Amino acid sequence: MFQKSYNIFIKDIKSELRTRYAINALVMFILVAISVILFSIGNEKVNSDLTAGLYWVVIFFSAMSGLSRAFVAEEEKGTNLTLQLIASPDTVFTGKLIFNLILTFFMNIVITFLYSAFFESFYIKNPALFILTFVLGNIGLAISSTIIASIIAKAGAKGTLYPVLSFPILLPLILTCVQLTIFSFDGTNFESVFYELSIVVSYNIIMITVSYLLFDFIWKD
Amino acid sequence: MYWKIILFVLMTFVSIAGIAFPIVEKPSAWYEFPFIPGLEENAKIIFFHVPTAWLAVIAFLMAFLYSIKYLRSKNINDDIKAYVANQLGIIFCILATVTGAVWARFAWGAFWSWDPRQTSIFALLLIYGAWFALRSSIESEEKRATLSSVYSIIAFFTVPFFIFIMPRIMTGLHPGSADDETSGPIVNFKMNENMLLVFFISLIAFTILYFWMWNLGYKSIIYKDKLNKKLLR
Amino acid sequence: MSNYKLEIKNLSKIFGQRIIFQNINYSIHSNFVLGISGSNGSGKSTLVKIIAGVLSPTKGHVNHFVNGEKIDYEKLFNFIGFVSPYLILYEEFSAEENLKIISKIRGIKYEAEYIKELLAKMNLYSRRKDIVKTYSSGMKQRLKFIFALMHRPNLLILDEPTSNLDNEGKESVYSIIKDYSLKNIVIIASNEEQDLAHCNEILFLEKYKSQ
Amino acid sequence: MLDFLSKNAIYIVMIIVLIVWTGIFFYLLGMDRRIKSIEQELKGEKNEE
Repeated sequence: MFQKSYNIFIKDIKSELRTRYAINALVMFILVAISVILFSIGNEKVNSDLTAGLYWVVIFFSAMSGLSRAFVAEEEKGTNLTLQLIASPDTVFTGKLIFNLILTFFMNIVITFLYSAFFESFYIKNPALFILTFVLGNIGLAISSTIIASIIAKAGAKGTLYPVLSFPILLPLILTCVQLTIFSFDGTNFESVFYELSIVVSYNIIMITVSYLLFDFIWKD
Repeated sequence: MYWKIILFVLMTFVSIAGIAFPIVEKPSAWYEFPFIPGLEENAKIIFFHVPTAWLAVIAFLMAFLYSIKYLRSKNINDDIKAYVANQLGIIFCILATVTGAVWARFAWGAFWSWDPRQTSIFALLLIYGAWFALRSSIESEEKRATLSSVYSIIAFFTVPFFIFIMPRIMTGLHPGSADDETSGPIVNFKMNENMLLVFFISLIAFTILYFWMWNLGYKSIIYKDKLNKKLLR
Repeated sequence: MSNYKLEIKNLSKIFGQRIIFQNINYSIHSNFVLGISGSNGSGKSTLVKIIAGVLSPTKGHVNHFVNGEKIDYEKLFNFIGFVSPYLILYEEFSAEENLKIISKIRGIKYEAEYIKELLAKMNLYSRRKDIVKTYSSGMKQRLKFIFALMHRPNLLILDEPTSNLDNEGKESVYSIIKDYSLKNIVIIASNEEQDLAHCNEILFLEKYKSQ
Repeated sequence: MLDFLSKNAIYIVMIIVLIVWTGIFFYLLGMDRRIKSIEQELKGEKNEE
């Protein structure tokens, strides 16, 4: 089962490298978004709370511009039926989820590097907490955006609809992650953020369960 | 038929009691409400504002249940029921937001201050908005029903998180949330029995009203579809 | 010899308030060619999609049995070969890459000899390394037959199999149908007299419009 | 009576709310009737078939 999903992922990567639709545009999007923020800040000194917020804003919008690709490409090329005929829904979802996970991590590592280079207040006092937040947050982001992407791939007005549908679903995750990022800037220890971490973990578990349960209905026309 | 009369009587009573019963320092007669510091006459909003918020949540729950039912039965009527529930839900959600904001202008000094309750109802409003946006972008009836059902279910599972995280992130101004961690829709500020009674009657009356409206709404759509089908033949 | 059985029970499909077909009951065994015929828009494609398990019916069931055992919906796709005009393969890859990727995703071995044979039969062997995007519609159609046959399915579903094909192509399709139906089930959805001539029995969808 | 009402404006609000509620109630009642009659009609046609 996992082997097959991995092969779907490999197929997507190959196809992506051959056509280069998403990657180029995504990297440019990140650069543009961060420079817009830098221009609007000017010489102001930004406090760490605002930096954490802006960091996740850029992550959210980059995800919204890139992560719908996995399913929308399949729909645009008309290869949906082919995939339906060669793999079970769970396999397809896992394959697409791996693709989005890799893309999210790649994207957010780039964003994090750019942020630590350009923002003075992006100074992490508790790196372990930051990395944990980063990993858990990215997993949650990838799960939710994959299932929403599979919905909007079947609807019209895909580009605009994607952030609209994803935002309410991602809001609890993003709010908690902003909070955790602020804590990691402040150097809070692990015991006092246990509550927030457990929220993120349970969000991920609930979302992945719901996604696997519901994907059958979306995928079967 | 009886319940329509009951609804009329209850709602009339709530309107009279909720508006006209006086608020006094030390309530003695059965029709007097207690004085709540910081709220004063504003406290009467509870009889009209809280039920609208309650109905927004009930509608959301109903839409969730009928979405599950639709996915199981593939009966288009279940989707219509969920649709009408959401229609009423968004109306009551807007009413709750607006009445709350107007009240907050005088109780807290600003229309909007990102109180946990305000943020939660805003998120609910966003979900409703997204749901209707999704629906309007799909042409095929069956696909529309399936995808909006799926979205309804996913959205339903995110809502509990708001209840848990909001109080940690923001300090609450909303009555009933000052010192309780869960900040659920529980009313624990100091009401006496009369007030509580009127409040619950109000909840019951609004709930009956909601079910009536929902019933009329979905029946009208189902019959319209049936007539269309007859004309097509 | 595989013993495959297809059972259609009370099958109905309704789009909104429009009835596509109602109460189809059918049961067929291996060594059988079933034709499905009906005017344009009568739901031929809808029916074959439901049989292939990629579309869900409004009411009723389609059950597949191999050697008397029911096949799970999760595993069904490996028993079915499907050809249709609206099926599109990955156009940014070459024919050979497509077939390799597909066999990997299916989780089966890439049978080089067998596929070479199929490519030769379908007249595509010399162009196997070209990107599918550059193919003509007839060549794409022939490639779909290889896609449908490469995993040796027990149930071959052909939706308008001879569209876009020249006479030579048609002949090879008919020979495939003949060979394949000896051991397996073949379903042909078409309106062409020539196609339907190869069927043991024909199902007219018009009959199932309303009671 | 009039004197009392003009001193306690809240009762005027109450009366207005009551009138509005009565209006809404009877509108809904009428709607309910109309839909029931359509329901009857649809059922009747089915029997004729």
